[in-house]
Amino acid sequence: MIKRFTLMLLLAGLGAIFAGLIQNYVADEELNLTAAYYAAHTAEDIGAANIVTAIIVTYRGLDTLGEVTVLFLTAAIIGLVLSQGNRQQQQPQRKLPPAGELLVTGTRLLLPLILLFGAYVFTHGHLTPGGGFQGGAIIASAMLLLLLSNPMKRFSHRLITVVESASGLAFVIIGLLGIAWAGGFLDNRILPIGTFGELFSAGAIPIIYAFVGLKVGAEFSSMLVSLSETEDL
Amino acid sequence: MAEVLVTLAAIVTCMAFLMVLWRFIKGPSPVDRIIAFDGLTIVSITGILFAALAAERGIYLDVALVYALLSFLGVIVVARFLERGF
Amino acid sequence: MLATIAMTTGFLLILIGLYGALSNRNILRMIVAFTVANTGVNLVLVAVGYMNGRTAPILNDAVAAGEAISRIIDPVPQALVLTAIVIGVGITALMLAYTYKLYQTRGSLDIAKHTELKW
Amino acid sequence: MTLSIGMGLLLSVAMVVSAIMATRGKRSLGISILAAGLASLLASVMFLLLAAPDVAMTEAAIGSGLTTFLFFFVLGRVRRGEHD
Amino acid sequence: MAEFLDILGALLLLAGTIFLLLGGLGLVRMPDIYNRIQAGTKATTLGTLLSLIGVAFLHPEWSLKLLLIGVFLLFTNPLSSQVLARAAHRTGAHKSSSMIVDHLEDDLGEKP
Repeated sequence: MIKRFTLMLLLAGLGAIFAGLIQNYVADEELNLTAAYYAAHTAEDIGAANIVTAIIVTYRGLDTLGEVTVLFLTAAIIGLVLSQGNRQQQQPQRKLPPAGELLVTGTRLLLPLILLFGAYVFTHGHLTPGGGFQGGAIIASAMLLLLLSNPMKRFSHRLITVVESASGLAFVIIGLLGIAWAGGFLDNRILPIGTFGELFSAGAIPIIYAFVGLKVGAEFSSMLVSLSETEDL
Repeated sequence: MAEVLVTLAAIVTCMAFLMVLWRFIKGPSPVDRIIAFDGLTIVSITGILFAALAAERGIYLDVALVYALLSFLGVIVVARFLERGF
Repeated sequence: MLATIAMTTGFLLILIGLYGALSNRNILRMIVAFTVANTGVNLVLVAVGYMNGRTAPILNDAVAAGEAISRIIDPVPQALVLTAIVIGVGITALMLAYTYKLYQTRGSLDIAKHTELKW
Repeated sequence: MTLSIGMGLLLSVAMVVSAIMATRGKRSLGISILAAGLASLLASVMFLLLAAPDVAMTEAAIGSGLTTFLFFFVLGRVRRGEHD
Repeated sequence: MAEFLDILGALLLLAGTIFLLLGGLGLVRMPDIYNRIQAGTKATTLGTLLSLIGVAFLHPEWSLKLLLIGVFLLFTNPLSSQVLARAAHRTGAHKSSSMIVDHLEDDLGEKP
């Protein structure tokens, strides 16, 4: 009872602070200095139509590297936590209700479509909304669909690990090439910027985002796989 | 003329959204709620169309593409959970 | 106006999520409440970057590169939230993995049953 | 302009309702998870109204399948341990 | 001519949203789970397709993406509703009195 009362008091205090914040909020009329710099210079410096992509990949590329590292650590810890109880005891296979024929056939039809759409999203990240993170999530969704249509499906851990490591390595190497050939780490001008608004433009952004997409997709897939391979209770 | 009709269509969509939301809140059985969830995602696609029309930006439709291709996954997850499929 | 609505919704979601996380005793319910609060935080951050009458920070036929300063909204919060969502999924997956492990070793998800760390 | 404000109000109400459904302790856990997923899907449309298509796409791609599956998977394992 | 196309597109959009409304009404009013699945997926799919065509009339330069959205909807929507109906059948929702014919049970050959 006293606990519930304290909780209510805490939430009421937070609510009062939030109400004050909303009351005093005045929307900006002009862009602030950083945003104005990005808005004015992205098109000629980076060559990317999508300014958010330019910020994530180039202006704040180091943050993206850190984020991908955090995701990698998360996937690794999940694999570690869940594999400890995974002794080699062969239980009799659980009897699962099989997926319907429509789901199996539909998976066969939709899987290439979803993978293709994921590839479209992360290669067009500099032109349309989307990019590596979204594309990676879409590719992991394809894996999820495969897992749903056949729960006993086992993926190759080695393949996922190889894709993840190779794309992470390529991401860092491209970043280091930026130090050698252009202005700094993850500078996209190691390739010609090209015509604004075309697919092969914006320097190295499509390549970097493709590697980020593959890495994120492999990380989410490894999370799904290590969860789904846990022993039954 | 066309603007008036589009506004009317948006109002009708909002009413449909409210109805499906009512079924989501009320629905006696879990299957009812999942049907309402599916219906809400489909109505949301039309909502995205209206957002794109209001902002006059064709690129907003990419989000509708993701919705159309991936929103059925949630329904399939819950359905397979209900029949104890994983 | 739209920014105020979205901000209010975000703050309400944060409050509801905190209430759910602090008042429930089932660990899975607490994680669900955390994801709700996470959505609320993202909503507030995006709403701060919104400006009335402006459009998305993507340059194409509709927004030429020259007039971008007066037409687009602040892109920096969007880049922040984009990464925050992906990290949020990672954190949720990590919490769920620990929950599964806890259930496997202890056989219960009620936090009142786990009293070793209490003092 | 009024169109997007009206849609924003409607989405706001729906999100608050589904968040309350997600955190109330009386309903079954599956319904809570479904309601949380609904809140995240509606938040994606709200992001689009706030002129953030990148964020909306991320939320739609992640909130629809992946999060729901993670929750339901753990819930299924827990449920099977309890009833069988 | 352009004005005529605009009005035609807006009318198609309105018709599509009316189908959405009817789907929502069916979802509220139908007595049985299977009827609700019918109303909640068939009518809304038709309504969304009609409104996609309407928007294509309003903005012809978006046609390709709208066509893709329609194709994806046609692929995914029946799939999800079929899996859902199957799950509803397996969890025993078919015990309502209004159901007379049950072919799935005949095919499976099992008593619930």
